[in-house]
Amino acid sequence: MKKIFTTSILSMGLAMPVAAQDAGGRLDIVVQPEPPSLMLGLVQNGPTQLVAGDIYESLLRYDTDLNPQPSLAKSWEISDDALTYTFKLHEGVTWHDGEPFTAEDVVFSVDKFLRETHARLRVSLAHVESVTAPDDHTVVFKLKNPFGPFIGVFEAGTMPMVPKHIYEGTDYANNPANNTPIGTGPYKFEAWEKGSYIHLVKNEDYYLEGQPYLDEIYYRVIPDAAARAVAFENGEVDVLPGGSVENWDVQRLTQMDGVCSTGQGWEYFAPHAMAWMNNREGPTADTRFRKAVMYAMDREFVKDVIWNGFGKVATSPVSSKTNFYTDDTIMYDHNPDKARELLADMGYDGEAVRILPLPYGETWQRWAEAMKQNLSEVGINAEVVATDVAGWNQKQAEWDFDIAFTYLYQYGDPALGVARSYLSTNIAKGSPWNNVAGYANEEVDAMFAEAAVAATPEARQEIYTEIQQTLVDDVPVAWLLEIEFPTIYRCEVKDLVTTAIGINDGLRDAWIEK
Amino acid sequence: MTLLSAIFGRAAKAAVTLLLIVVLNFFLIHAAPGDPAMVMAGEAGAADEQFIAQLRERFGLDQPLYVQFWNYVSGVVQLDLGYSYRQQMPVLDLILDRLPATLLLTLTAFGMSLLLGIVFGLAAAARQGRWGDTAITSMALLFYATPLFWVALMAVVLFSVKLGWFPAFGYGTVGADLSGLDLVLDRLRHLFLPALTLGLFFMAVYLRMTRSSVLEVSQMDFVKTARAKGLGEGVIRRRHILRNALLPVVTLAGLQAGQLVGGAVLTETVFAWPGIGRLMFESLTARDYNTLLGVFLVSAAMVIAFNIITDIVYRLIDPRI
Amino acid sequence: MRSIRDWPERDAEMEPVLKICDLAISLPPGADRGFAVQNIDFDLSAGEILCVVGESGSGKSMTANALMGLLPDQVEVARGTAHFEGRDMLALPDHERRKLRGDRIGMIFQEPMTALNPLMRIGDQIAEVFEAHNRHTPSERRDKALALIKEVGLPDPEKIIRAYPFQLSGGQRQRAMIAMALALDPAILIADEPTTALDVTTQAQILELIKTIQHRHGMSVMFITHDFGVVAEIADRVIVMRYGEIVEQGPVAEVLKTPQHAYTKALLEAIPSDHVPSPEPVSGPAVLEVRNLRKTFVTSGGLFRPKRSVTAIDDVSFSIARGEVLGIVGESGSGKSTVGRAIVRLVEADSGEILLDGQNMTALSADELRRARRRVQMIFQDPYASLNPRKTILHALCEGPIVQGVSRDKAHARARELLEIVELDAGAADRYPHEFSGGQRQRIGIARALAMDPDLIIADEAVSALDVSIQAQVLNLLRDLQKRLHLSLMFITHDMRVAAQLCDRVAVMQRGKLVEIGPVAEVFLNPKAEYTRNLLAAVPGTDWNRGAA
Amino acid sequence: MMDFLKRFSRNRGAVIGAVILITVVLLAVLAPLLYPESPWKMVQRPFLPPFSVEGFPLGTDTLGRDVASGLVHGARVSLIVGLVSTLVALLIGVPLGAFAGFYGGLVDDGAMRFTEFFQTIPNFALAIVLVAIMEPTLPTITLAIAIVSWPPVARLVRAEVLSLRKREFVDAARLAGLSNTRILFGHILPNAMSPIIVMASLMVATAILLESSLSFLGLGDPNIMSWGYMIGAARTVIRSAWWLSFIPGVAILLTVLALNLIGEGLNDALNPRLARKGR
Repeated sequence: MKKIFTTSILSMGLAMPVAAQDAGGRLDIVVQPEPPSLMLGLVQNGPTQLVAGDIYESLLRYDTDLNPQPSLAKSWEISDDALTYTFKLHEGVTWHDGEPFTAEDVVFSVDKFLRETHARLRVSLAHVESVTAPDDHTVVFKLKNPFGPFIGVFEAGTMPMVPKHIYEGTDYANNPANNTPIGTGPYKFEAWEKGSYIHLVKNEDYYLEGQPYLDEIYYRVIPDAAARAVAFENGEVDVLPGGSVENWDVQRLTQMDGVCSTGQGWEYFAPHAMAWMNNREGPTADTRFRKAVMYAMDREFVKDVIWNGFGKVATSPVSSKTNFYTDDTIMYDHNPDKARELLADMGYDGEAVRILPLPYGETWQRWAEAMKQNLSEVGINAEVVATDVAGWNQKQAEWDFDIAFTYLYQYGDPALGVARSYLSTNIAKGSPWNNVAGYANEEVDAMFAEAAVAATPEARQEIYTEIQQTLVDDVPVAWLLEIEFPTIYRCEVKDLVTTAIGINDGLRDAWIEK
Repeated sequence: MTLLSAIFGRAAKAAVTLLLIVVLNFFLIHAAPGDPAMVMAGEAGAADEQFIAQLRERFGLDQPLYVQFWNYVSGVVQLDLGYSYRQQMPVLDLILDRLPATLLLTLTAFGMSLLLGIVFGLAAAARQGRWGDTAITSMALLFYATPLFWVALMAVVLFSVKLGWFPAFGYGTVGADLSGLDLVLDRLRHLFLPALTLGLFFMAVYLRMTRSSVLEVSQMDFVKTARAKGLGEGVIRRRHILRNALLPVVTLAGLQAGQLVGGAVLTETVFAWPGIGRLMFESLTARDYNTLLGVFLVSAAMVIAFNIITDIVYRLIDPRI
Repeated sequence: MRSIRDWPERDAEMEPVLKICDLAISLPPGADRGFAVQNIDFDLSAGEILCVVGESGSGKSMTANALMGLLPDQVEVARGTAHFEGRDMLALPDHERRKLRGDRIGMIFQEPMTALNPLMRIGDQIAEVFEAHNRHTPSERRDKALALIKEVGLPDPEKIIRAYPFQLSGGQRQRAMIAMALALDPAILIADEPTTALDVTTQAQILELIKTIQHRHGMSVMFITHDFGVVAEIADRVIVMRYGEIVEQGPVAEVLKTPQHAYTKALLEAIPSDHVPSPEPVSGPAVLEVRNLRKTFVTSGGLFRPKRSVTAIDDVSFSIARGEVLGIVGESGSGKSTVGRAIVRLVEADSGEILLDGQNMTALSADELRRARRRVQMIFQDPYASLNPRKTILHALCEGPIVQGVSRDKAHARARELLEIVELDAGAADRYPHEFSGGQRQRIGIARALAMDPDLIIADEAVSALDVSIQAQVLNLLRDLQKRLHLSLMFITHDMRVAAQLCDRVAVMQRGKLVEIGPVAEVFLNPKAEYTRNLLAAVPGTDWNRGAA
Repeated sequence: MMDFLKRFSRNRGAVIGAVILITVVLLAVLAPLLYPESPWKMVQRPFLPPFSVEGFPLGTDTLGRDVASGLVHGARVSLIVGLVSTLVALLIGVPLGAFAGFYGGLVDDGAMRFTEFFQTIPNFALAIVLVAIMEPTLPTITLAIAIVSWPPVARLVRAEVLSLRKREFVDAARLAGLSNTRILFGHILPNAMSPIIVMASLMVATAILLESSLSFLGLGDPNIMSWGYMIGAARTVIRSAWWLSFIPGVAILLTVLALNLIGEGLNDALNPRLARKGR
């Protein structure tokens, strides 16, 4: 099976409303919190990618159904044995400093730079045998074994292209160029007024004719959520990326005249809110207790009141937006009586349970409060632990919790975003992003291993369905909500979200209607 | 004991105090749970132990605490406040970047509260016991009793959202490319609400102090002497009462400097004011040790500077010292 | 010094400059009486010095303040007139009265330390008078101020004019005040106890200055004082006030010589006379012996203030025999109080020996000292500060003995006994200090000292803060007790006349040195040191008093 | 005592303050009777405005919790934090100031350097760091507030002791052979009590403000309903439900106001000499 995509087909597909886009204008977008750095190769957190997504690019993008689209690669080919990935690069692409972008840059970025700096990509690169550049505009990845999710890693946040001529042979982390990031993206870094705003301007030499459309973008740093809402109301900012205002404001703001919103642009990440339950010790080590927790929680209430109706109650470790989801599992509804029964059955003695909330704003705080109240109503003695970001990470990494809120990205494929949380091989102190709950099930381990390298999507689906059924019955973690972060913007802004990564993918296509 | 040598003496003492602050804060901050590597790993959304270990090594956190301490202190002594790995720049640059905003805010709030406090305090004292006095002192009490952040929120709702008179936040109109008078006006418009919020409490403090101080000084013998000379009440109040009454107000103002700088943390957060108060709070959450220590050092230096300034003012007013 | 009899006769029929009729000043409700003063009628003639005498609370200052329009809030003139230059001052609107103040009527006050604005230069404060009345240009004002400074006898006028009050001594400040009052050559000068806070020699100089100036300018002076010595020194006519009313007025010679009113008589009798008794010398073993005592105070003004040192006690030696009263006299800063405090080790002497019955007090350890403290007790100056306001009198009298090991019951019994001895009601024991008057408190202070059954009592200005009639009572009590209980007493005072009344021997101190010591009659009648002579000469009213004795 | 009450009640503001404070205290004490249910319980639709639904006079918050219940339970927290932190601050500040003032010399120098040191660190910033380090719970918050509040106490006590120790009754006590500690605690400190009491009443007020500020920044104890928490939690909905921040704000304002008025009343009643000047 050979898959060939060409630029011409796709760009036609994307530019559907052939109506001429208006060029020019300025966009003010909230970024929260202020990113620590804009060097996407070194830092991949949300705020960094939001801004740096305009500066850096990768080989591909993904549409909202997670189908690959051209970006720096204008076409690509996957061999029938699924071991060789060949990318043809756009010609005439230059870095922001004028140097040409070539296949050598790709090899350097993937094999040298990101291998050293990018923890998440490193997992996928483990399947890669070699990366080579037969000519200036061709890159070839050779895999050790078939790896289904591999086509999904060519996204800017996962595999950003960094300039070889600047970074080769330097101490990446301390390269002074990190402060003036240089990529190939549609916008160039102009200025960063720390604590206030980041200013990007149009890349006049961008390789797509006529693009980008905007003259400049200001990413505005406004630390207080209420102030961010006010800023949008006052017209100071035009775009509120998902999660930048509290949910209570979302409804109010979207009801304003001339304000549009979209839930799209999160399909790739598919943020999945859940609560680790410590499988090692305490009451949460007992499956009956964990089930009781599931029944005690009123997740519909949380969705309706705390999330203002956005999102969907999670029923499985896999998001319904991600490939290979199944709804053929046990369903936990809000059933306090059942929870009490389970507790009585296990002989719960009232041992205190510590809930570690996610320190990312009021919504999460309220959520923890609601959970505590839900649990206490079925007789669980719960208390909320106060903590900040550092403490939250530390406590998770040190397994110092009973129940800990978190949300994880799915990265389009269970092998990338789901398996990591349940593999017993992934139990290790010191990181908040592995199997923190401490769930260990050899069968599940084996199934995940099998599913990642299974040849066909159908085969994978079968295994993943079984995995989901097993996990939902074992409830190693409490799945809470498939979060939807609506992006709020003024309606005259068009084509703001065109991919599964949303505005984090850069505003290449966005324009303002005059 | 000239002014200069006095200032020099204060500065020498201040240096010792600052060093102690560095020491105390260094250990305090390192006692907090989590470290910057943890935070960055957490933010990255994915991290293995290797990644965190790399970060720790990069930040120098893999070294024993006493080595880190020694490195930091020996740097500080040479005015090198270290490097913020999180913000990817030297702490000193980072702080110098943010300092003007804080200085502008605190000095404006300070000046405004002092001026208004004294003016209203005088007015209240002049109307002692009458309704004007009651009105002013009640107002002061109200400001004194209101939480700062609450005032901030209400001020934003009223002045910014409802009336649209002043911007709700920020340091200036972003990207407006203003210069000259326009820039100053723009800055002032942005400054108004935060400075008001921060200043109201202190205004109340100075008002009450001025009032009681004026009433006390008014009872003093030399005021009677001034009356016996046949001076008019206005002259007496201006020349004899005011200056003497200001002394305790100035002393108090110096003592309150620490609170003023501390209050900036809240104000800057609510109003998105890019100063060091906010930087402090952000670096605390991020466990950006060097930056946090640097901010503490600089804000303590600010407090000391405030104290020295009030000292100088005191000396200028009072020939006895 | 000239005696009153040498003063030229004045024309009694002279037109009064100021005529006060039926003046009454009301106090706010809740005060201990309804009127500060009432039924006040008197004239102030041109060119005379009229003394208004009375004890504290007699309303003498209130009268002066009413004239000036400087009454405190809520205190008001209830009725009466004060005619001055053809107008009733009390009926004038505020701004008219303001014009009179400083211009036609000048005033000086008691406390030179506080009566000047501490933040303004002397010259400016003087020039301000001209400014207040719109006279002269600024540079003329300065010249005038200079001239005034010269006239009141301040040294180095160019320097003084730029000086701040804190750089001047008390006497100099009072001179500066006088310069201000004189600036516009007023018709009347009101002086409210202007010398009370000053040392006796300074007082003499200021009195002299006021007389000279009065003479030169032909002003009328209303001089308020509590001291009949000062009256004798300066007055032409006297008004005696009590409880807000005038009890007697007349030419000074008449009032002093043949007082009509009982109160005046009582007051005059209460004054310790200069009659120096010649008590039997007390011999016997020394209860206290002080040898070569030295103490230097060093003010370490901090890092950048230069060290200043003041020698408070400079090689002082003396002894007190059992049953003897030794007076220590001197002006403020002479070190007399420091000697007292050094003996009880409230101040640590630098060197020297203090032998109490042969035991060296300076060599005691802290613990030994605490036990030995019983043996020397003090009576303090300020009746308001010397008793803990939060403790009952009983507690004040018993705490010491109990700490020293006396049983509670015994101490209580003794306390009640002592209260009787100092002529207080035994019921006083359970009350708090603020329920007592100054004189009563001083009695309590004496009882407290006696309660410890000490070998020596040091009385540090024990009667200085009291009104003259109370002072007399307390002095009598002390004398009685001393005789009755055969007390050894070291009596520290600035008042030569008081010392003369009580002491067997007197020591005179000046700037830390003991300049003279001897039997009281010898020192006072035959002073050897020049300083002692000056001191004695400066005592106001000496001539009159000696004549009276 | 009667005398004191008479003087206190002559100050109209102080009486108003006392009435407010007594009301707050009563509400706090009676909270379990008035609202036996947990204030965290979600009882009604969220965002009910005040007086819109029977039984919820102050409406409900973002999760449908009863605001009135939160207010009453929050009063307990605010008062406890205020009182306990003031007490702790007094326990640090009074002895330190007393020893500094009484012994002078090196003790004084050391103690005052120490105090100045704490006054040099911006107090709110220090409180934030302390709470962050110790993790926010009621005791740690209280302790942090105490740690940043004691320096003024130490200064005040020192100044009082400095002036009192020169009084003659102290000399008299010394001559009676009393030990230093007995003089300090038996004679000097009792006389310094009234300014300390006045200051303490104001410190309680300041502590309540500090607690609410910390809560506002998210540094409150998440298991305890406090006024600062209520404002902080309502801040994000200030546009759609202003009353949620307004009501607890007013509660803080009134309580702090009451404490200030009482402080002034105490000042007048305990220092009658100053009162005449002040009023």
